Amino acid sequence: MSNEFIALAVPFFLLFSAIFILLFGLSVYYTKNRGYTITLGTLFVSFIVSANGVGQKYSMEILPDVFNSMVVYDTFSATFISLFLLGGFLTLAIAKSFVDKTNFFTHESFVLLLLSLFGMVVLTMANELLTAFIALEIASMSVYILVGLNRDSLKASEAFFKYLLLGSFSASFYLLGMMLIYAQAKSTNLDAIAEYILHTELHSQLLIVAGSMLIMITVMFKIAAVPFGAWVLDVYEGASLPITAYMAGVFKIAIFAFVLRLFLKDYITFDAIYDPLIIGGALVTMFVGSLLAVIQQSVKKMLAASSVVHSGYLLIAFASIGEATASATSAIIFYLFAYFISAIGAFGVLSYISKGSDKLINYEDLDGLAKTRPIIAASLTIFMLSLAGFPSTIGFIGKFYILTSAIEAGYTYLAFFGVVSAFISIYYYFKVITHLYFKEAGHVEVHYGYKVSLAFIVISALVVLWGGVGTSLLLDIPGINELNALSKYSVESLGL
Amino acid sequence: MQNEILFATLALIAIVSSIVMISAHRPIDSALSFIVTLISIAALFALVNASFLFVVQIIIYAGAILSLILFIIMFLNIKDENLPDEKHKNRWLLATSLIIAPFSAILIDLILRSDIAVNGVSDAKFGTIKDVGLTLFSKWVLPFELVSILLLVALVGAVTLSKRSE
Amino acid sequence: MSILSAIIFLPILTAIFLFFVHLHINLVKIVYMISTLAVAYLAVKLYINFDASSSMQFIEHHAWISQYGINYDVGVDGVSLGIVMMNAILMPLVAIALYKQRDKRGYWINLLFVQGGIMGAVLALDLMLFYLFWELMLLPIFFMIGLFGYGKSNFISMKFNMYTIFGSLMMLLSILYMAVEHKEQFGFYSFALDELKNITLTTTESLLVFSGFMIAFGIKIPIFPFHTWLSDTYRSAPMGIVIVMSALMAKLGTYAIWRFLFALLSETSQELAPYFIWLGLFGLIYFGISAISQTHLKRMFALSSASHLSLIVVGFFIYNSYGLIGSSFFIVAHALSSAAIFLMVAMMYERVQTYTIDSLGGIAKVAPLFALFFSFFALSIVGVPLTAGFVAEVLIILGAFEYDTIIGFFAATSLLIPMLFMFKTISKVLYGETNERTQNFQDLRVHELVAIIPLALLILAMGIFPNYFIKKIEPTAKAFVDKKEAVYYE
Amino acid sequence: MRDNLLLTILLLSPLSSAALIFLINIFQKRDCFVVPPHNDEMGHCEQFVVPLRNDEVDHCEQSEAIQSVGTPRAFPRYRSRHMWKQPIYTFLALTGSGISAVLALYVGYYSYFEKEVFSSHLFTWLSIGNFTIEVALRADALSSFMLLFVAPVSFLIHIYATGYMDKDKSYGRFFAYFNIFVFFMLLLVLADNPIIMFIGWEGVGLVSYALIGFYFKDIQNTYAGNKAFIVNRVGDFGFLSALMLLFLSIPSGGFSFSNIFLSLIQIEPFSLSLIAFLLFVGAMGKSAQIPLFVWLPDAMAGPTPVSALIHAATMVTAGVYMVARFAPLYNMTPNIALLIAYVGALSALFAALIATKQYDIKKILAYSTMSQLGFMFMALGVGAYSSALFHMFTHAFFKALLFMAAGAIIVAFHHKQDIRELRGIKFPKVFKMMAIASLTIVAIPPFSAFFSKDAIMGALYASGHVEIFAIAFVTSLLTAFYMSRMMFVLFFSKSEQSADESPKSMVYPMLLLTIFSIFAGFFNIPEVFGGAMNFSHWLNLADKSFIIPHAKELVLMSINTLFIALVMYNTYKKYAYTNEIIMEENYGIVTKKFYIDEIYNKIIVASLHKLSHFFEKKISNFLIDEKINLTALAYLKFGKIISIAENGNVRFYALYMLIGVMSGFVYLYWFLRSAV
Amino acid sequence: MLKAYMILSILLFSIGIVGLISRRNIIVIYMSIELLLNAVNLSLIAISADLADSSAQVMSLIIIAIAASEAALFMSLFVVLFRNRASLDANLFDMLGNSNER
Repeated sequence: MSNEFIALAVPFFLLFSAIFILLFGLSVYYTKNRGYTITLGTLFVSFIVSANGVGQKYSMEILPDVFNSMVVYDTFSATFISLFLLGGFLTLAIAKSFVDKTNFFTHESFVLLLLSLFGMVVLTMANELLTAFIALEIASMSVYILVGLNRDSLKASEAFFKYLLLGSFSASFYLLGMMLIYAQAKSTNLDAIAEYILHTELHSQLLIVAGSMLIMITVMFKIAAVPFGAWVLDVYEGASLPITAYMAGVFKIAIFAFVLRLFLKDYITFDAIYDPLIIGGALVTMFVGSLLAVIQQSVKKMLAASSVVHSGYLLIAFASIGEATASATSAIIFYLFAYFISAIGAFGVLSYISKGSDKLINYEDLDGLAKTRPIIAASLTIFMLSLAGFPSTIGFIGKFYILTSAIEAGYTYLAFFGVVSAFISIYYYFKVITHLYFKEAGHVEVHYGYKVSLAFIVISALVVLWGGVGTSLLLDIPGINELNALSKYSVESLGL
Repeated sequence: MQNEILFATLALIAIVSSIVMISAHRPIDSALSFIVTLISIAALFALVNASFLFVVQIIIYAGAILSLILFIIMFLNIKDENLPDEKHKNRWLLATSLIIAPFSAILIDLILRSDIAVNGVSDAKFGTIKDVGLTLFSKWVLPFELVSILLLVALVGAVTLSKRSE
Repeated sequence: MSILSAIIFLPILTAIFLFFVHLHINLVKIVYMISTLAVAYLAVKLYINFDASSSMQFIEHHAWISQYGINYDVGVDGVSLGIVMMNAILMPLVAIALYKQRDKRGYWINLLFVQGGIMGAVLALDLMLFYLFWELMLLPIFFMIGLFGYGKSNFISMKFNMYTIFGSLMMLLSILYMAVEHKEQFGFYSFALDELKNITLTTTESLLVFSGFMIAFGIKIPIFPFHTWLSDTYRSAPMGIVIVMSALMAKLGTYAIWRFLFALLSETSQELAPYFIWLGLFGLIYFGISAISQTHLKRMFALSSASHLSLIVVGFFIYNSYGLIGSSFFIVAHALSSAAIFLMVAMMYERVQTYTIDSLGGIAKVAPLFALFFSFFALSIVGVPLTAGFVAEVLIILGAFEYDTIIGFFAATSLLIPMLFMFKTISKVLYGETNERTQNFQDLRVHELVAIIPLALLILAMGIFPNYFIKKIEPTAKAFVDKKEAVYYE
Repeated sequence: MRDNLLLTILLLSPLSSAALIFLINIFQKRDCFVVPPHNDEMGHCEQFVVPLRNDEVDHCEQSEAIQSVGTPRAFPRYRSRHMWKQPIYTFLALTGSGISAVLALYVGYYSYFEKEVFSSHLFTWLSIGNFTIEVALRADALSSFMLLFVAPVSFLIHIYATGYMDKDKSYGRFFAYFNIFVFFMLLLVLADNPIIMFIGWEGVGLVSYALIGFYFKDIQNTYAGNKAFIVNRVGDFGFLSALMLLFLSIPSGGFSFSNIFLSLIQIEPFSLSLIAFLLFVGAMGKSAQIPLFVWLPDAMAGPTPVSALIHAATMVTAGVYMVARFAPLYNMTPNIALLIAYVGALSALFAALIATKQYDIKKILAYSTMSQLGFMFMALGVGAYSSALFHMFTHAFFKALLFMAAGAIIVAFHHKQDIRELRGIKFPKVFKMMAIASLTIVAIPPFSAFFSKDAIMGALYASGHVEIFAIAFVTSLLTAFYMSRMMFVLFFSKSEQSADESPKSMVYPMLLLTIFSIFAGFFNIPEVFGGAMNFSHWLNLADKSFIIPHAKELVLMSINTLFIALVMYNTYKKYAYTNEIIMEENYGIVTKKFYIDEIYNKIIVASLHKLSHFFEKKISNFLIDEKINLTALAYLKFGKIISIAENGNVRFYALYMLIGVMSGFVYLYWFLRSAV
Repeated sequence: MLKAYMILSILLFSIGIVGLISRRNIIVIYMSIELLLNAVNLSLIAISADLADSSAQVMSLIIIAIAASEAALFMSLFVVLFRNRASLDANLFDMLGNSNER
C-alpha cells in the first residue's frame, strides 16, 4: 500500500462511513447494533490501514498541487492516527453496553464519532494553521455535541453549554493569533512560518511571538492546563462515561499531535521565550490538578482532575523540547501512548461497571469489587498503577522518559516537582485500589456487561503491563524498545 | 484623508455600538446594536475594497445570523422576568475591562512596534468576487472542503440536539 | 535461564499462576511450599557453588531497554548472598508456621510476590532494574496490610505506601540524574552500576543525589527521623508481612546503602559518613529507649528492629572491613532472630488473641517449649554470646572502635539498650501468674517446631562457628575496603 | 592431644549433661502419651504416678506453692509422674560436674607439682584479614588455680542441690542451668583469649539471670534476674569496650593473653589506662562493687544453692580473676590500680555497714560477699594479686558453706529467712559447721581466712596506703560484728524452734567444705609462720613485693585478732539471749541501704521511662508524625480552597482563562521589552 | 491604515471578551463571541488589502462559515437550555461545580 493511498484512504473512509451511517440511519433496515458494528468495523479497518504506515520513516505532502501543501503525511501523523483510531475503537468496543442501553445514542452519534475522528486525522496531518483550525473545530464540535448528547440530562446539557462556550472563546484566541502571525509572516503554512522565523530577527517577529502565544492558549485550553482547564472537571462529569474516556484518551492525543508538530516546526525557535511560561504552566497545572484530584469524591472526577496533572507532566516535556529535543519529543509520544491506553482502560472500566447509566462512579461504588469481579478489579488496579507511574507498567516508562528528558534539558527542579506531584497522585490512585480490595462490598454481585468489552479491558491491561516490562528478548512481541523506536521514527519524520 | 475620517467615524460607531451591545440589559437591544456594529464592520471592509466580503458580511451576518438570533429571541419568547437579574453587571464590566486592559494595551503596543509592511496597495481588481473565488479554489480548496464538513457536523449536531426525544 | 533469574522469577511466576488459576486453598499452600522450597533449594545450591574467594559472581546480562542503556543485570556477592539465603529460607518456614492461620489465597500469592521482589532487588546490578523490584515488592506489602491487617489497616497501608513511595521517587530522581550525567559525560545513557561509578559530579550534585538515595533507603530501614510509619505499620500488618519487613525489607535498605550509595558516591558517602554514623547511633538509642514504654508486642519488636537496623547502618558507614562484615553478618543474624521472634508472636496471637504485653503472663508455666524458644530468640536479639547476634554486634562495635573511640562507646551501648525492654517483656509475657487468657495456652505444635527449630539451629551455628559464614563475605569486604582505600588515598 | 581431650572433656561434660537434661526435660509433657503400654488414656497416666510417702507430700506441695513449670494446671493430678526422672537428672548432673571436678583436680595437680601448662586449640572462631580469634583453651597456673576450687565446689554444691531441690517440679531445669553455668564458668577460666573469656563471662551472667528468676511464678524474682543481668551488662559494656580497644591496639599475631601482654608496652599510656579502667568496669559489674553492686542482694531471690555457687563462690569472683589475669596491664597503670583499691575499700566498708542492719539471712551473706570481694579488690589494687586470689580461694569454701548452711536452715524452717523469726533455732549439725565458717570469715586463727585476710592486711599496710588499710581494718571489725550478730541471734536465744536434720546429700558437702574452710589456709602459710607461700610461687603473678618486718606483721595480726575478739564479745553481750534484735530500729539510712536502690530507680529507671514516653509521644508522634499528617491534611484543605474557584460558573472559568492570558502577555511584554 | 485596522480589531476583540465574561445572558454572550470573530475578520481584510492578496479574504470567508456553524450549535444550545431550565442565565448553570459537591 502506498503511503499516499493510506493518507487519503483513512480520512475518506471515515468520512464516507459517517455519511453512509447518516443516510442508513434513516432507512428501516437500521438498527443500533448494525450502526455500532459498522462504526466499529470502520474504525478497525481504518486502524489496520493506517497502522501500515507506522514503522518506517517517511514524510510527504498529500496532493500538493490540489491542497497547496496544507496537509502532510509522515510517520508522525501515521503513528498518531493509528493511536487514536485504536483509541476510538477501544472506547467504542468497551462501551457496548452504554451504546445498547441509552436511547440518546442514535445513529447521529456514530456519525459524530466518525466525523470527530476524521477531524482529528486531518488535524494530525495539517501543516497549515487554518486547516488545522477547521479540523480542530470539526473534532471539537463533534465532541461538544457528543457531550451534550443526552438532551434530557441537565448535567449533560450544562456540560455541553460550558464546553461549547469556552471552546468557542478559546477558538477565537486561535484565530486572533493566526491573524497576527499571518500579518507578520504573510503565510499560515507552518513551513513558511518556520522559514520566515529563520531568516528574520526578533524585532520583526513580535507579532509571531504574540500570535503563537495566543494559539498556545487554545491548545492549553484543549489539554486542560491550568488556568485554562477549569472546564475539564465539569465537562467530564457531565458527559457520559464513554465520551469522557474518548475525550481524555483520544481527543487529547490528537491535540498533542498537532501541538507537537507546531512546536517542533515553529515554536522551537522561541524556546527561550516560552520556556518560563510552559514551566510555570506545568507547575501550576500539576499542582492544582493534583489538589483537585485529591479532594474528589467520585472516581470519574478524580480521573478528570488527574488528566490535568498528566497534561502538566506533558508540559514538562514540552519545556524540555528546546534543550533535549530528541528525548523530549519521543518522551511525549511515548507518554501519550502510555496515558492513552491507561486512561482509556480506566474510564473504560468505569463505563463498563456503570452499565451505561448516568451516575458518577464514586469510590464507594467500587467497594469490594475485587471479590465479586476480580478480573475487572485487577485491570482497574493495573490502570491506576500505570497512571500513578508505578514501575512495571507503561505509565512508569512514560514518566521515566519525561523525567529523563527534563533532567537532560537541565530542568532538574522541574523533574523534582514532577516527582512530587507523582507522589501526591499516589494517594488518589491508590485510594481506588484501597476501595477495590480492602472494603467490603455493599452490593450484591451483578452481571455488568458484555464479555467482548471485558476482553478489551483485559487486553488493554495486558498492554499496559507489557509496555512496562516488555522486551523482545522473551517473546517475539514488540516491547518497550520497539515502542521507543516508533516514537523516535515519528519524530524524525518531521524532518528536523 | 477622506478615508481616514471615514475610518475614524466607522470605528467609533463600531466601538460604541459594541459597547452598547455588551451593556444593554435586554437581548433585543443587544442584538440591534450588534447589527450596527456588524454593518459598520462591513463598511470598514468596503473601505479597503473588499467588496465581496462586504456583501457576505451584510448578507450572512447582518442578514442571516442576526435574524436567526432575533428569531430565537422571539421564538423562545423570553420575557423580562426570564432575563437574568444582573445586579453587579457594571462592576463586572469594569473589573473585566481592567483585566483586559493590559492585554489589549500590550497587543496594540506590539502592533505599533511591529514592522509589518505598510504597502497600502489597493488594486481595483482586488477584492472582487472573481479574485476571491480564484484564490479560494486554487489555494484554499482543502479548508473550503473541510468547512463543508464542519457545517455538516453543525447540521447533524443541531438536528440531534434540537429534536425532542421520543 | 540461569540460577539467579530462576530465583527471582520462580516465585513471581508461581504467584501469577496462583492468581489466575483458582485452586483450592490447600492446593495453593502446597504450590506455595513447592515453589519456596524450590527457591530454597536453588539458594542453597547457590551458596554451595558460591566461590568464597571472589566477590561478584553468577553475573547475568540481557539487554532490556537498549535505547536508554537499561539492562537486565543480576549478580551476587558475599553481602547479597546473605539476604538471598535469608529470603529463601524464611519463606517456607513462615508458611510452615502460619499455614493453619491463613486461609486466603491472596496471602500466599502476595508472599510469593514479595519474595520475588526482594530477590530481584537484592540481585539487581542495574539501577533501573533495582528500582523496579524495589517498588514492586511494595505492592504486595500494601495489599497484605490492607487485606489482612488489623486496626485501621486502610489508613496504615496507605500511609506506609505513601511514605515509602516518597522515598523511592526521590531515589528515582537521583538515578535519572546520574544516568543523564552519564550521557553527558560519556555520550550514552547507562544505568549499570559499574558504569555509573565513573561519572564525576560536583559537590552539590553529589550531595543532592546522595540525599535522594538516602531518603529512599532511610525510609525503608527506617532511620531517624523517617520512622513514624514503622510502629503503626508493624502493629497493623499481618505477621507474614511483618516478618518480611523486619527480616528482609529493612535489611534491603541497609544493603542498598552499601551496594549503591557506597559504590556510586564513594567520596560523598565517606564525607557524610560521620553524620550518618551519629544519626545511626542516635537511632540506636532513640528507638531502643522508645521501645521501653511500648505496651504492644509488635510495636515493641518493631522499634527494637529499628534500633538494630540503625546499628547496621552504623556498621556500613564506618567503612571498614569489620563494620562491613559485621553489618552483613548482622543482616542475616537479625533476619533470623527477628523473623523467629515475630513468628513466635504470631503463634502467641493465634492462641491468646492479643498483643498487649500487660495482658499476658505465666506462659512459661503452661508452655515451657514456647517459653524456651521465645526467650532464646529474644536473647539472640539482645546479642547474648553463642548466638549470631553477638558475633555481629562484636564485629560492628570493633569496627566502630577502629573508626573512633567515642563512636565505639556509643555503638557498644547496643549491648545495653535492647536489654532494657527485652527483659522486661520476657518477664511480663512468659513469667508471673497465668491469667484467664494464658492459662490454656497450648504449647508449640509439631509444625511450629519444624518452622522454628531450623532458625534456632542456624542462629546457634552462626554464633558458635561464625567463621564458616564470614568466609563467604570476606572477599567482598576486602575488595570493597581495598577499593575504598585506593579512592581515599588518591 | 592429651591436653586437647582433657580440656575439652573438662569443658564439655557439664554442657553435654545439661543438654541431655534439657532434652529429657523438654519432652516430659509428651511422654504421658508416648511411653505407656496401655490403651486406656486416663488410666495409663495414673499408672505412672509415683506413690508419695506422706511426709513427702508436704514438701512437694510446698515447693509447688513457690515454683511452677512443666505440666499445665489442667492436669494437676499427674504432676508427680515425672518423679521417676529425678534420678536420671541427678545422675546426669553429678556425672557432668563430677567429671570436670575430677579433671580439674588432675589439672591442678599437674600444674602445681609438675608446673605443666595445658593448652588446646579447638577451632577458629573468627578470622578477618590477618587477624584471627581462636577458640583455644589454656590451663596455666592461674587457670588451674581457679579450676581447683571452681570445679570441686561446683560439684559439691551440685550434690547439696540434689538434696535441696529434691522433689522440686523443676528439678531437671535447675540442673540443666546449673551445668550450663559450670560450662560457662570453665570457659571463662580456661579461655586463652579475652573474647572467648568474654563469652564465658556473659554466659555465667546469663545463667545467673535464669537462676535468679528460677521461681518465675513470682514476677518479682524475674525482675531481680533482669536487674542482675542488666547491671552485669553495664559492666560487660565496659569489658567489651576495653577488649575492642585492646584488640585494635595489638599488632597482628593473635589475640591470646600471652601475645597481648607482650604487646602492652606498645600501647600509649592514655589508652592503656582507659583499657584498664574499662576492664575494671567489667569486674565491677561481675563482682558487685560500687556502683554496680545493686544486683547482688536482689539476686538472693534464686534458690539457695544458686546463691552459694554463683553469688558467692564462683561467678562473683570472676572479676577478681579477670583483674588478676590482666595483672601485667594493671602493673603498668598504677593510677587505675589505686582506683581499684579505693573502690574495693569503699565497697567493703559500705557492704559491711549495710550488713550490720540486715535481717534477711541471705541478704547478710550477700553483703558480706560483697564486702569480702572488696577486700580482694583492695589487694588487687595495691598489687598483691596472689593474696587476693588466695582470699578468693578460701572465700569460696567458707562462703559456700555459709550459704549452704543458710539454705539448710531455710529449708528446714519453712522458708523463713528473717533472722528475727528464726531466733533461737536448734539445728546442731548445721550450727557447728556454720560456726566454723563464721569464725573463718571473721579471720580467727587458725582458720583459713585468717591467713588469707592477714596477707591482704599486711600487703595493704606495706603498700603505704594507710587510709585503705584503716578502712580494711574497720571493715574486718564490722565483719566480725555482723557475722557474730547473725550467729548469736540465730542460735543463742531463748525461744526454741527445732526441725528435722537436713538430708545427707546436703550435709556431706557441707562437711567437706567445713574441712576445707579450716585447712585451706595451710596452702599458703605466710613466711612469718615458716610457710613457703606455695601458692604465690606457683601462680607466679606479677606481684609487687611488700617487705614487712616479721615482728611488725605479728603485732598487726595480734592487734587485729584482739580487736575482733573484743567486737565478738560485745556482740555476744548485746545479742545473745536478748531481745535486742527485735527492738532495733527498723529504719535509718543504713537499714535502708543508703537508699541506693531508690536513687537508682529515681535517676535511671524512672528517667528512662520518662525519656521513652517523651521520645514516643512528643518526638515521634507529635513532632514528626503529627506534622506529616498535618501536611497531608493541609494539602487536602488547600484542595478544598482551590475547589472554591472551581465553582461551576462558566463565566468564572472564562475569567481564569483571561487572567491566564493576561499574565502570559505581561510576561511576554516584559520579555520582549528586555530582549528587543 | 493596517495598524489602525488591527488596533480597532484588538479593541473590538477586547470588548467582546469583556462582554463574554461579564454578562450573564447567554444570548449576549453568544453575540460577544461573534464579535470576537468579526474583530479577527476585520484585521484579516485589512491585511489582505495591505498585501493585495485575497488569501486573507478567503480566510475571513471561511471564518464566517465557521461562525455560521457555531451559530447553529449555539441556537440549538439555546433551545436545549431554555427547554430544560426556562432561563438563559449563565449563572444558573453551576450544578457541575465543585462547590456543590461538598
